[in-house]
Amino acid sequence: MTIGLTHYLIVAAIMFVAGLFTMMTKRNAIGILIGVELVLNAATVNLVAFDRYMGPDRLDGQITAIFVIVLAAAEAALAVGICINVYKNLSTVDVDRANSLRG
Amino acid sequence: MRILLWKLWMGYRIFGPIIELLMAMFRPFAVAMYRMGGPIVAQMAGMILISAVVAVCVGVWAHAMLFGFVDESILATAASAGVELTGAFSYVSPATWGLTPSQIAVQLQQVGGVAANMSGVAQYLLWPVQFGIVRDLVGLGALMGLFNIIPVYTIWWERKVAGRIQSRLGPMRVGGWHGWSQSPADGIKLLLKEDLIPDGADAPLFRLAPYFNIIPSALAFVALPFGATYVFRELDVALIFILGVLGVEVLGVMLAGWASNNKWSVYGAMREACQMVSYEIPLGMALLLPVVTTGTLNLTKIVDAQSGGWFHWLVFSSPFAFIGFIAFFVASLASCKRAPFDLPEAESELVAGFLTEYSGIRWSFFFFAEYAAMFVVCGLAAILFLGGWHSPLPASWGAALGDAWYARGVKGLLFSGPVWFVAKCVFLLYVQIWIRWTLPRIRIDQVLYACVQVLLPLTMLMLLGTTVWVWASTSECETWAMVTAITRYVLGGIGLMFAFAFPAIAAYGFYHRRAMVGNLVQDAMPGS
Amino acid sequence: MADTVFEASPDTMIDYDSSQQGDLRTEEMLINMGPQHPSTHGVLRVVLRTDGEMVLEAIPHIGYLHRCAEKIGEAVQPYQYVPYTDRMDYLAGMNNNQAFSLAIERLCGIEVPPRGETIRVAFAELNRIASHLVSLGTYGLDMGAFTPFLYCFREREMILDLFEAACGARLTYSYITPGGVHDDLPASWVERCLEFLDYFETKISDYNNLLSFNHIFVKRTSRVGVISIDDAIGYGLTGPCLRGSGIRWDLRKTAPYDGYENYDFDIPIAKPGGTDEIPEGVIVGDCWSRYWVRVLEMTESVKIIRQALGRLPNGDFIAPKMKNIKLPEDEVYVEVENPRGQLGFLVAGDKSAIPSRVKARGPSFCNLCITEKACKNVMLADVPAIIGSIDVVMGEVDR
Amino acid sequence: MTNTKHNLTSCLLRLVVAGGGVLLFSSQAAFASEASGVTNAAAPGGLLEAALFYFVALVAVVSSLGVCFSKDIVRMAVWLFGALGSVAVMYFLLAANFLGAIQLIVYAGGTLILLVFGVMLTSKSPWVKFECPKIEMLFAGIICAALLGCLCIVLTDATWAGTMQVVPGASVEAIGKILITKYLVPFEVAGVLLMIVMVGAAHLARQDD
Repeated sequence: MTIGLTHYLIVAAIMFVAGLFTMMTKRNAIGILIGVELVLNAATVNLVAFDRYMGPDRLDGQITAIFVIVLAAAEAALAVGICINVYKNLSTVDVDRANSLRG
Repeated sequence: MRILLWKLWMGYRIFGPIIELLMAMFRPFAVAMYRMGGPIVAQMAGMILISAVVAVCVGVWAHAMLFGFVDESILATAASAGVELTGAFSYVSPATWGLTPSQIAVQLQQVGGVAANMSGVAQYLLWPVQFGIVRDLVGLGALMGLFNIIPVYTIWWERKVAGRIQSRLGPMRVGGWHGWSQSPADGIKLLLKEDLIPDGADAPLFRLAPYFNIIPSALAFVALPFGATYVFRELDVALIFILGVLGVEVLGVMLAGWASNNKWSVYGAMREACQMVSYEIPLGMALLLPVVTTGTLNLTKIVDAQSGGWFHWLVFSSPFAFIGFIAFFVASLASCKRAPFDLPEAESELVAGFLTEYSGIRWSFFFFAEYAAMFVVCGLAAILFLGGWHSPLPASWGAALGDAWYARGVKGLLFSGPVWFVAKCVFLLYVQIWIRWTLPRIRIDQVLYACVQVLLPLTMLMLLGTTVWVWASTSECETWAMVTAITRYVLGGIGLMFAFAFPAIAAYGFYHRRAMVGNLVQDAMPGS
Repeated sequence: MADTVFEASPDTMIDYDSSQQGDLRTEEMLINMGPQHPSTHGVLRVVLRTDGEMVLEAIPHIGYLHRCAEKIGEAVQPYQYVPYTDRMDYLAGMNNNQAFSLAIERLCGIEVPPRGETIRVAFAELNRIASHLVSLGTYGLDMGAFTPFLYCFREREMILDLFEAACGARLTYSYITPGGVHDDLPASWVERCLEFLDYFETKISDYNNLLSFNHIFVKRTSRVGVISIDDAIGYGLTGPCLRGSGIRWDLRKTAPYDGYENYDFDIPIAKPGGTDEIPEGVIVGDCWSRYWVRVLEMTESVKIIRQALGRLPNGDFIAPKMKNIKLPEDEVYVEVENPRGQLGFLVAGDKSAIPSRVKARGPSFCNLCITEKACKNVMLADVPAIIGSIDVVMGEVDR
Repeated sequence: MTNTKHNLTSCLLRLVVAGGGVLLFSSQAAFASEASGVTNAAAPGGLLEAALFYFVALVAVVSSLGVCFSKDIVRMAVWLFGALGSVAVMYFLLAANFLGAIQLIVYAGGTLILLVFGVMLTSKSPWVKFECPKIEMLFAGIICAALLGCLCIVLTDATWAGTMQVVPGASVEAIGKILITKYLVPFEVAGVLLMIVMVGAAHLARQDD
């Protein structure tokens, strides 16, 4: 019953694939954003798990995870801003309809 | 499955009469108990309440003493046996769940069996207490009890205070003594009310939303210390843990507003989101002041840094902390949705905001969460700025008392103990209630203005100032040490002035209440 | 015409233009405020067209409390109709009684005895105070301040006790009837009333400290819902709403009735912030000005009541033989100054004991018309502030 | 009345479940706290830890699948909350207390609120759905399933070069120190980035004149 590195990696893999699937199939821009968050979280779990099991006393994984969280927050703020702008111009957040650069 | 049910049914057919017989024997007993106890409860409710409170206090005290005794005896046994302990026994704490029972047994064998200086019956009585899981279950029971009792009695107290502020009496009937069981009675009523879900609402989310609200506020109690050893889990990141779980509450409110299928609810949710997300920043900034000063996120250690009496509390440590405390209190009002920041549930604008469609027990969950969160932020303010469980008297005065068990009790009462923490929380709660029943509500643009243009720059400046102050304090310069000492005593003096002025004004008002209210009110108004 | 003192023009109105607000443009939403909403003072229904927190348009819908009050007047005798007037503006029953009674008296040429006239003035002013107290209290409630409401109601209870002592009723008095008042004052009523006035005058400063000069309250109500002089006159506003826009117009001065010309009192009007004790930021015609006019009017009413009680003559309190009087074939229109503005009654007779036509001109009804204009491009929280400052009583709007 | 009873029992049941959740969570928080904490590390490998991990992993997987397959955008956000929360618990299990708390503050209290806020601002009616063509769903499903299969095979077969030794978790002080010594440059860059993002987001959300 020992929980090892692989356990965490498999959970993270499932989360990653789920996020990928969400990004592929959702048409709502915010839905895609949610998928991105899921993927980023899966990556962070990997980082922390490797840090715990493979990098004694170095903390590299945890620090990288902190930066990933920071970036994800920044990305979410910008992406929601973009979504609202898209909505303002097109009255929808369907990504298939946001196909012109003119805005 | 069907076979199982059938077996159960057969079991009932066999044992049912026996159970019913027992019930029939029990029923007159219960009725007789009620007949005997009812009048006593009705007539001596106040006495019963006071003795219950005293009993709870004694119980908690005894529980802590017991755990301490067991811990000490184990440590003493280990020390005499010359064995180094690992894991749960390596430090004294009332709640540890580090080891499985079998591991504990192994360790106990290593140190020479069950605590050698325990004998006879006591040995068997105290034996289960050694197990972390037993302690944890006791601790969890206490935690859940606190989580239930605190909101219920904060609501009762708010109603009493509001009544007095508004020249009326507040609840007086239920339970006898000042309506002390009004809130539990309301709770029972809410439990029994029909649980309405509006047509067209997103039912699963609608049902789920209150839990998003109530569970985080319960989780906050896990890491909130009531005293040096009265903490369920001493986390090294307790401060940001509490901030994080309180932040999750917003999600519950937003889901409640969204799932209700009501436009007023959506307004409440949007306002909540705006307000919370913006006020979390000054709140976090203000929380960083004590962290910068003490250099830890562990709440127990932050309080330990403030021992030494009134003038060593963090709020008096520098002018920046003094102003930062006020900023923190304002931001905490906003984060608890308390007036004047109660926009998400503004009844004169949004009917009831996100609560509009809720009724019954789910509605009361939101209130539980709100009042528990109020207590938590008041506790944070007390811990971070007001010395936590330390009394205004310096603890060194108690050294002369020695270390006997009665001396420990006196010390706990006079110098540092949970009673001081709770007293400070109750005072801060009183201030929150006082503000709520005095001030009008502000508008959403003013809320955001106050956050972005007043509180945020203010707390940033305070953080910067505190950093410089702490950096200067490390320089070991004589003049600077004098400056800090003078600042400490000047600010402490101002605080002391407030501390004496507050009861003085209250007493003045109490003795002159007839003149202030006027003779006409006495004659004309009922109950005066 | 009234002398205008301070000009309130549209360009001083706070500009909530969306470009200034810098807010996100989102979906517009139609939302029903009322008829069951805590701050619409009864059964007013306002349909709001909102964009986020901004209210683009607010359209009041009325009629939920219609009870054919005017038509009933054409079926009963005047003294029987007095109770119906109580139920129009149920917060100012005395003033309604007074308006209808004055119309009947003028139609029939009845002379009210001096004692009756003086009692009428005292009771009308007491009721003005009571009505303004409700207005103040509920306005605080609209702003989220609960406590002033209970303080105001505490004092109002005392006025109601006084009314109860005189006429036996606490809400629908029917005390003032055609010809005078229907009962004399009970023993020691005057002393009780004077005691109350002494007590009440000290309480006004309490309200001011607690609510009027409260920083948050001033911020919430100043520069909000500004009504210019032109608008105020154009929409036919009367009472505190008109005086709140800076127009010195009060029927008790300009067209005195019941001997108001013999009393010494002022007509308070709104002034811009910085003058007297008015806080900075207030401009003439905003919600705070309307509120403040009511506070000042209470002091003036106390003054009038003191004078009235001081000169209370002995003698009859009602003209003799007031029942079954035949109304002449004529019609009159009489207006009095209600707490909410000018309440007018048109009564026409046809030589029978029952009027052939009764028509009321309600101040709340006319004041409510400004809602649509005042609530354009304000924030959601300002709508209760504006409606509360106009102070409508739906019983009188719908009649 | 039956309805009331049913709801009463269901509410109480859920509260009990919630209490159990609190217990579980706090117990694993104790692990982490001890593991990273003051004195000795308790061996993580107990039955309890395993039970907790499987519970949390189940929540994470179910929530992720919920994100994939729910049609309603707000429900997606709720499922995402489940995933984020369970990831936070996993951090606690991995003795990364600080990260767990940060995850709660930044993701659950910030990013998720922002997402739900975005949903509220950009939908005409409460339940907007944009349908994806079935064939695309199929292709995406095939690709993702293949990827998952490959990943699982690789992960289970891989031999890692690391020590595989569990070490005591680091304290917050250690993270703080390494952040302003070894990782000072990325730290500053992240700060600058955040400021740029703040300005950019403000610019994006600005009203067009």
